[in-house]
Amino acid sequence: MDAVSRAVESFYGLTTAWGIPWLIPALVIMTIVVSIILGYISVAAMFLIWWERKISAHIQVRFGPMRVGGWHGWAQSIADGLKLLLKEDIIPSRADKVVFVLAPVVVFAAALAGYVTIPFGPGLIVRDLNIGILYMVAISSLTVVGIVMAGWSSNNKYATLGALRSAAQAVSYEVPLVLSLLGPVILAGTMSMGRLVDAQGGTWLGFLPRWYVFPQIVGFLVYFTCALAECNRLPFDIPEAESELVAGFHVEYSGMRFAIFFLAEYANMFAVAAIATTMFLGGWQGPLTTQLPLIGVLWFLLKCYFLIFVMMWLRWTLNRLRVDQLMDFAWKVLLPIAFANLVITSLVVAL
Amino acid sequence: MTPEQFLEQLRTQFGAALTEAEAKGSVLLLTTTADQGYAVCKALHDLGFEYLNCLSGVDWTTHLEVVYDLSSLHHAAKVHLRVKVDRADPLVRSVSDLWKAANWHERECYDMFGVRFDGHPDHRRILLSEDWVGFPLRKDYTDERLVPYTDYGLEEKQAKTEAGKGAPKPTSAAPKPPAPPKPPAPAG
Amino acid sequence: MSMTTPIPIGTQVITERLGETMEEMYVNMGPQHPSTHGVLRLMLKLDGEVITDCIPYIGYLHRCHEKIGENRNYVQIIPYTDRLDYLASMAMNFGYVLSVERLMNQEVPPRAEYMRVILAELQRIASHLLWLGTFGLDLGNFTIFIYCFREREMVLDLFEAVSGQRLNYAFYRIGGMAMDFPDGWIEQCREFLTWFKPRIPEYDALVTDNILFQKRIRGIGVMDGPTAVNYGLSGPMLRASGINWDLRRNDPYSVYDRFEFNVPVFDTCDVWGRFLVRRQEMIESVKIIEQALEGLPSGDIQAKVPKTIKPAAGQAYVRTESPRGELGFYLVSDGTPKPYRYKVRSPAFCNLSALTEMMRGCLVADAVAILGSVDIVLGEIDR
Amino acid sequence: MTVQLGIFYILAAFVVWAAAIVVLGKNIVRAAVALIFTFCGMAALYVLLDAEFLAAVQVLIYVGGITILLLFAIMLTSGISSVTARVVNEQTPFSAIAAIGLLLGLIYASTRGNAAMAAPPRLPETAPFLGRLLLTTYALPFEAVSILLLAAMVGAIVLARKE
Repeated sequence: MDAVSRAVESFYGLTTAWGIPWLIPALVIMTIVVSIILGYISVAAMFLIWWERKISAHIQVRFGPMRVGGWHGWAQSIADGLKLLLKEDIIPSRADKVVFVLAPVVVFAAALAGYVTIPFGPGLIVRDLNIGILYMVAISSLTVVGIVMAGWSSNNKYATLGALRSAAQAVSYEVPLVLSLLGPVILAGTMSMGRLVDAQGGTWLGFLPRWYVFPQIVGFLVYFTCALAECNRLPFDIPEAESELVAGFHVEYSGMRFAIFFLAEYANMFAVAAIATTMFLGGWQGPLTTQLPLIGVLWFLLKCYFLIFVMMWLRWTLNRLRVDQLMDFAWKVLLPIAFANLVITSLVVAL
Repeated sequence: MTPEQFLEQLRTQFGAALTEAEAKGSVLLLTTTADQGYAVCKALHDLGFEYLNCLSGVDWTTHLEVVYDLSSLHHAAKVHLRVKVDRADPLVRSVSDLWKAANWHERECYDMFGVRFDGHPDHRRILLSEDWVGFPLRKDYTDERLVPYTDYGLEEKQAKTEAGKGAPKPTSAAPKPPAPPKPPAPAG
Repeated sequence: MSMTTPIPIGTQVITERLGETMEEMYVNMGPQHPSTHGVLRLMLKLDGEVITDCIPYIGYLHRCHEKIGENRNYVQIIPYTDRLDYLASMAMNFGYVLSVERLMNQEVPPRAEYMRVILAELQRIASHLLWLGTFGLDLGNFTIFIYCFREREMVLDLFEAVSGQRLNYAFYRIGGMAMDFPDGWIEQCREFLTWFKPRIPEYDALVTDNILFQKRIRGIGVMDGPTAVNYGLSGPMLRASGINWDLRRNDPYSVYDRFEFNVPVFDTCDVWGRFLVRRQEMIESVKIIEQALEGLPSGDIQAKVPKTIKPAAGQAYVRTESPRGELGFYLVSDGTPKPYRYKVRSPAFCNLSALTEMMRGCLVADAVAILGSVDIVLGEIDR
Repeated sequence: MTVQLGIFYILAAFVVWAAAIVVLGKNIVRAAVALIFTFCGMAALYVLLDAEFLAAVQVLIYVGGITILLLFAIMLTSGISSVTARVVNEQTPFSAIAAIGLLLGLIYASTRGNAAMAAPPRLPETAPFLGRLLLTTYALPFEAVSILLLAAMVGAIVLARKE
């Protein structure tokens, strides 16, 4: 992807030649990049919503959206989005207005901010921070703050209960999540996502690609379960357990705010899948990446969408866990496994 | 233990209190008075009838009746106990301590017939709202909203067919049901 | 024996019965709640997530069924019995019609008897399928709901072919049946049976053998044998607490004694046991229907019955095994065409009365599973 | 340099404004939310100082952990939302003295151009650098702190265990 970096250099050179202070072109580049990311994520989220409905339909022996916009109702999520746009935004009377309005913003911002360090392609990374993965995890913990704010401010007993549960769930699943991510970091010796992907190039014994999922299979499974819990996906979707707490924390939201929560959930799902592919499945590594630079992006997206497919698949076959089972599972099962995995990997690396 | 043996045992134990006691097939038909009701139930419970199928009230216009249908999982016998209760002050000792099933059944019997169960843990109406006046299933229950159901068609049709047969018989003497009262002024 | 306890007004009783300090949190589940299967209000007293007390409020769907029954003649009551347990109307008709026949000592031609058993068992499968679907939905498994309804749809088509109705059939008559099977119905029924038999292992893969599902329903809503009998529970609730009691075999009515089928009994005494009982019952019902279809005699389907049915004065309590448990009809006749007293003993009414005891000490998420396992239908509870 | 200074001033103003809300805010939940924004602002300040690792840890630990538990505490004490926090209390004179003292100290340190306050040295990649430092020169305090945390956790569990 040196073509892109060459273009950026020439652009910088041009602007400095005209004597514009370096800030302006930097800002311009940033806005372009952010708009690309924003555009991609909203389109991806829309696609994921449609895709989930189709997958759930075929799992359940039915068709799913077929009519809106021609072939297999591809425009269904756009129609939903428009509908939600036109819906009236109700704020409950005794709700805490400021916090109520701020909650979806925090949730969506957290979901978006995570995309800064995701390497979509060989050179395609917004900012290769050398603390890449730590930044991602820190940002993803912000979504919980948003959920708690939403739950509390809508002044509704059910919403508060939902918010309490989601806070407890997120806190207890964040620890094994971070620990399981340390495995690949130890193997690669770096936290920056770009270099992590480079470290996973090449193959072992000729046929097996050097992805970290093979040495770190335990870490990957622990990560994947915690990721499900982070995005509140079934079987860990206690916060919006429809049958018990009637839609959990976003029960009082309607119209565009509810759409934001909805999009944030899918954006979060994509972010989590992206981290998993970068850390464990070798990001954009794959055959032919040296010859055709663009093929890397394809590999990355294929892996991401496969993981998302597994998430959706789980949602429509498993049932929900109870709150205490969920907590015990996190503290008594996932955490010890994550620690053990960490110890073993560091031993192996040390020897 | 066959129903006859149960019968002998109950007769020896209660004698006159059981106003009626006979075994019809595998069913023991017993009737007793209100104050003996609990004692008979206790005896039946100890005899092995540990399953209370159904507890229902019946309004015989002269008196009320609380009917216990008991059965046993081990013996092939069933009991149909009818306890006569005075209509003015219907009071029976609650059997919810013998069979917990009786708890809700007795509340329904109170709700529908007004029979009060002394010693019932949670003596409230169960189906109707708490402030409901009157006991609907009693025969003399009147409610202005209740338009008596006139058997449209059936009697007239019969009368016509008999008349149609040519034999000029007087139409059946069944009194015409009273015309429905004019709809009441909407309650305030 | 003076009246010891004055009649407290409802609300006053509640405050003093739950009189402890108010720091526990009250959550009202229902009457409009996605998982109360109808208009039932549960007042749960929560201590954190744990339920300390649960008071069910019923009566929202009370239609004075019994008062209407006393103003209708015996044939006119049949369509009303459909509306009792609207998910198992055939079983309700069956129970009512049997009790009137017992009152009149009315004979029923053998072909009608077999038809009754076939339709009642089909209704049991349909009712258990609906239960399994909504039970899975309560626990968060959406797919099992769609699978169960796909099968239930085929049973409803069978019922529609036979009676023209999908829910309230009013198809049984006193002394026989309304109409005979249309031609081709028996083949359609056999097709359904061959389609349905391999479906149960499919559900097992999705639900029964699924560890997450078992973890959710093992060990909650415990009700041991003797207390179950004391509470008057019946049907799957009783057989899941280790009591081997099924009216179709222990107190056989109609022609059930001619079919051999075994009654599933589990002694786990919890929601898991009820799940297994109902799942196994579906398989047994398929066996009964097959035997009944084999032995279906020919002949007329309606015995000679007087134009207006006037049973001699007397009374009868007849109990049958509806999908939810022991359905009893207590009929008192006084010689007129209208019953003098008409009482329905509803299985779900007794099963629900034991809910408080099963709920104590469980979590809110369990409350939904326990209520689902009791399989209540408010139509027959409130009458 | 001016741009960086400009951004610094904006961020500093934002942090001070959010902190003010935390202190002066009536509604306790709104104060908690303002606290979250203060921590985020501080994380941004760390980034300005090229201490990325510290910024990420700040967000992860403070925002993701401590404020969540704070909100947890607020939500679990029922009836908290009706209680409005009393802003002004009797110890105003003492707190005024302490605040002014701190202010003077800061002004003195920044005007005298103390070496530590000047621009920090350009650190290489902070994370590995910190890692090596922690496990070599500062190994002892690192172990001591971890034991302290362990003790605190065990204490919490013992306290929270239901009798």
